[in-house]
Amino acid sequence: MTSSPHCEIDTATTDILILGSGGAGLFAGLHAKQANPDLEVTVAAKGLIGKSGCTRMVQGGFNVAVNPGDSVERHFMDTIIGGKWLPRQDLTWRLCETAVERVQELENELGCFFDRNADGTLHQKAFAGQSFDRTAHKGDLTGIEIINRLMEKVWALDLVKLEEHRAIDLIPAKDQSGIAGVLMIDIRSGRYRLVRTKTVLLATGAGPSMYRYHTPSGDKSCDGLAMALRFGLSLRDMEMVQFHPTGILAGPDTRMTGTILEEGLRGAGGYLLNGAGERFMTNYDPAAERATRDIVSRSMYQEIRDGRATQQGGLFIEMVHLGSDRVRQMFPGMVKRCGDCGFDLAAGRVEVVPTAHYMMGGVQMEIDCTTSTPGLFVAGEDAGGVHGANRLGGNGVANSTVFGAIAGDEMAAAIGRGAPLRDPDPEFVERAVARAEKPFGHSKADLSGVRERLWSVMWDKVGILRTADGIREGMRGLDDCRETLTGIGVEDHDRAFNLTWHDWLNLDNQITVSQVIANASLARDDSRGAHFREDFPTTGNLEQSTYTCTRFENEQLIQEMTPVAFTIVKPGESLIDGEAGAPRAAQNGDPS
Amino acid sequence: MEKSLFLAQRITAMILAPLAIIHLGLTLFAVQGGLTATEILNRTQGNIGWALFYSLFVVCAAIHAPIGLRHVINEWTVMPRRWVNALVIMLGGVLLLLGLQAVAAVY
Amino acid sequence: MAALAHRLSGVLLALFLPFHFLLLGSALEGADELDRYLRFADSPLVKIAEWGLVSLLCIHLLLGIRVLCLELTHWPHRSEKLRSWILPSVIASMLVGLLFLVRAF
Amino acid sequence: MSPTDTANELLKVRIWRGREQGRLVDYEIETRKNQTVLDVVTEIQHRLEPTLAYRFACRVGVCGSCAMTVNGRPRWACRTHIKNVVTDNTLTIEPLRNLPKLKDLVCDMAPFIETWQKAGAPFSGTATRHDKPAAVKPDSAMRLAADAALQCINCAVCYSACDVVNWNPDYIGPAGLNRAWTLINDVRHSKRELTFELAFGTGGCGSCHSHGNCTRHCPVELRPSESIAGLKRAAFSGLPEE
Ligand SMILES: Cc1cc2nc3c(=O)[nH]c(=O)nc-3n(C[C@H](O)[C@H](O)[C@H](O)COP(=O)(O)OP(=O)(O)OC[C@H]3O[C@@H](n4cnc5c(N)ncnc54)[C@H](O)[C@@H]3O)c2cc1C
Ligand code: HEM
Ligand code: SF4
Ligand code: F3S
Ligand code: FES
Repeated sequence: MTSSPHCEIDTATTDILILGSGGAGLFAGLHAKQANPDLEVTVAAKGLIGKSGCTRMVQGGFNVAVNPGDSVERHFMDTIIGGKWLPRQDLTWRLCETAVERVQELENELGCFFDRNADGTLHQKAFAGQSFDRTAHKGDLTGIEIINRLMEKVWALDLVKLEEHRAIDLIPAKDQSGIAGVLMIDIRSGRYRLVRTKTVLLATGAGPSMYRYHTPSGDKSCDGLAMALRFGLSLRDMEMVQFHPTGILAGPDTRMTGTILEEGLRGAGGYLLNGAGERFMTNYDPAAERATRDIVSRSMYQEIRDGRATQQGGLFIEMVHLGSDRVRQMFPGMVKRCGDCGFDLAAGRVEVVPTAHYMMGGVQMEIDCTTSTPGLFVAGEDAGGVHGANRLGGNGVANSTVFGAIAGDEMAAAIGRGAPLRDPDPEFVERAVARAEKPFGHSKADLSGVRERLWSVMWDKVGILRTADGIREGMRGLDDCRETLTGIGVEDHDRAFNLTWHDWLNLDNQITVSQVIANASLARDDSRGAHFREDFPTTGNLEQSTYTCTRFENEQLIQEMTPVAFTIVKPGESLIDGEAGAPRAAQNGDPS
Repeated sequence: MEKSLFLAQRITAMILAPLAIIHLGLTLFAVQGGLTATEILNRTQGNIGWALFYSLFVVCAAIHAPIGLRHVINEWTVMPRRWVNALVIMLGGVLLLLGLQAVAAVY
Repeated sequence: MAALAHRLSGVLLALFLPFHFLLLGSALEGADELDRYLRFADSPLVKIAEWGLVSLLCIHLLLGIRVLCLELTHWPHRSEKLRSWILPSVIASMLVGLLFLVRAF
Repeated sequence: MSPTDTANELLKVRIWRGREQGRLVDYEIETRKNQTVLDVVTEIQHRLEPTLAYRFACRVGVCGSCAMTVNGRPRWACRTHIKNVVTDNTLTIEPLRNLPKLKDLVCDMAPFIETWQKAGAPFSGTATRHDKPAAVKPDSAMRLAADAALQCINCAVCYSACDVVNWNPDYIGPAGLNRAWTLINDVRHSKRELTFELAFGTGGCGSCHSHGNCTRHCPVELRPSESIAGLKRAAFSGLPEE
């Protein structure tokens, strides 16, 4: 098979190879180059550098304890409580501590111009689940400012840029001593390219795009997680998928469906209404619409499942009682966005549905972003353990920028210590090519059927409310999806920018990672954070918390539960004087 | 360089604006029933004010127009930059020369 | 549109101005000479050319003032407001040109 | 995505296929109530033309990857509702103007992104990651000027709309100059003079003829033409000061 002219492989060599150009990838590139300008640093992204991924889509902002009234301890406690005691505490501490330096770096060295208070200091807004207003932001589109500034700097540096290069597999050394390189497809030409390198950063941003409704950018299909799994790494907390309550429901034929309306709408007093036009959140939680993301998402899902949905299967958000002019003035961007899907947010109702937003789980990493494989680093949404069972709004970008930069520093240091260029395992390369070539052997057919099947299976069976039976049914559904996909072919005559080929590869990875989510969901028989089991609706004993680990061995998924080490605080304790356990506002879920 | 040219063009434009308005008004006023040389000369001959007025007009136009044309030629033709510069400098010279000659003639 | 009109009028002005100067410059040869030219200038053809020059100057002037306002003044959203400048400018120039013609005959 | 609420009516879509050389190919799909230009292109790729190339990422108008020429005008595909652009039941979709064509609707954005550097970016500060952020009054004139021009999604719509970019290969273009203007109004930027020099250098804002197409087409309602006018004013009055 590899003898076909299509399967010729271009090769290149570099010192540091970064996969992904979100907050994690770009910061890694910047820091590696700053640490040692003589290193050859290559950034490869599936889309355009800086334009792909979710960091650009960040709306709310960046959590950082810089206000004198706030503290790293407080940020840490909020994150641990929010994560329901599952986070790996040394990672969380590093996140909160380094976020300060990172925001100051963004402001002072990169030129991000965050919003200010009247006295000129950084403005920080309230975000749900936090005991202090600590979210730094630029309007309601913070990610644009962060990524534009990073992009400018990175474009000015002498980096090797591989835009529109899709990594398809991590390649181990022939002698099993560590990572040797990454096999990619140059999307523009459709050719394979093997980049040999001393170190690799996996920063492809995970992204739960296997759910019918999802927020992440279209280039994210869990490629990094699937590659890590095939490589033999262990993924933790994979059952923890965060859903955002208010995704736009504009119909099945538009990509706008699933994209988010900001949380501030509920915070400002917007109503959620069911298909009959009645408010329902009051039946579920005293905080009603202002309850936390997970509670609102679950209540909405239940309302929909119980048949009180709109015709399209969603619910409504309504703002008009706040005065349409005021809504227009408070949320101009959201009003315009809804207008583009044919809804009038200010004066009418907009159809919404909970939407899959973020994956707390990911590759197990150490505090210096290393993994169990020498030379392989991980950062950003691809990494697991920082957030535990739930992620606070504003800790996502903090996570990717904090650890991305650490990874950059550490990769440069690793090379300083003599990280070798290893010989790639040719067998592994051959298998990777064979996997990517699979669809070309078959007669072509429409992929939409598999995509929709996958979306429904995950949404209905491994989604917001889960049961053991449902998950098992979901697993069978995933097997079906895999089987159908294997039989579907893709047109071979033009491989350059062949999106349908990449759709196929996306689905392949999404199904793989969906299987991991299903396995981990089945293994966790309690409800906590983002994971809710209707057959086990309560949270287990916190002191004996364990987290899920999933890995591939001999073509089988191996599932394990590992005890959480409470290295900094134990359940019931707090780092904050006078507050047993946690800051009160965090426990209750701040209603903003 | 680009900045100086830009400034020169806009400043001359600002000077030209009132001059052109006066000139236009005058032309309309004077043209009544056809011009005669004597009429023009009567108005202008020996009048240092008018001479200065038109000299300024000519100088400004000789700066303003070549800079404008330079852009036009650069953008709409493939003529090498060097030639364009030479050409418009020549044009400026011609304008200046003919213009001042005309002013001198009617003075 | 406005830019095109401005540009064409500017270029044409630049091209015709030397001839205009040449004409006036012939006053050097004496008033008679100029008179002969001006008599010649009575012919409709030249009238029309002169009319062109006046209209061109006028339109270039008005649109030029528009550009100056766009660039050198500081009121927000001026580009939209100044879009309405275009048609009146053209009409005004036509009127001035017409006036010139009427008076010239 | 299954076809729903099909309104039987057919939409005629003409799409540029090929690279620098290419042609318009006709497709027909059913008109639906809720579709953007990106959705139309996606549907054609999913159902009719699997090798059709186009680019998108965020699908909500923040990444600036999806711009294309729709019925003659540059637009962001993901946020352009077809009901606002269809004429005679036809959509003609071509790649952006003024950029090298890679395949079908995909352009090479690199020359456009490079204009940032030509215009004097990136930012260069004097404070470091160990310092507190500078105090900047939110209502100061410079901050307001910078704020008004900051949230560019670098979609190249303005670059594609500007005739001068088309005529003058050296011209930096509206987006890069717009960025320069934000830097010049950033009190923290230590190379304001240099940025200004570059923004006014060869192909700089002296080449802009205030056509205003940039401002007219910018999908996020920035006003590059006014930023450029600001730079031009600074040529008379010097750099803005607090
Ligand atoms: C709409 C939205 C709003 C959000 N709002 C907030 C917020 O307000 N606050 C907050 O803290 N967090 C927020 N988040 C979460 C946050 O954006 C992400 O967690 C974070 O930005 C992830 O950064 P990253 O660098 O890991 O990945 P990303 O920024 O997603 O980047 C991933 C990169 O990897 C590339 N890639 C993917 N697959 C491959 C492959 N196979 N080969 C090569 N490259 C590949 C992509 O092209 C991209 O360049 C939001 C997320 C979304 C979707
Ligand atoms: C009197 C003779 C004049 C001539 C020959 C002349 C010629 C020109 C030319 C050729 C251009 C270039 C057009 C372009 O770049 O698109 C130009 C531009 C310009 N002219 Fe004039 N002009 C004259 C008078 C004026 C006057 C009186 C004004 C004043 C209001 C003026 C204002 C401008 C401006 C502002 C521009 C810049 C336009 C741009 O860059 O797009 N001009 N002129
Ligand atoms: S200024 Fe507007 S049109 Fe131009 S690149 Fe930025 S967002 Fe796009
Ligand atoms: S369209 Fe072009 S000419 Fe100037 S005002 Fe905008 S950059
Ligand atoms: S897809 Fe991101 S702007 Fe359109």
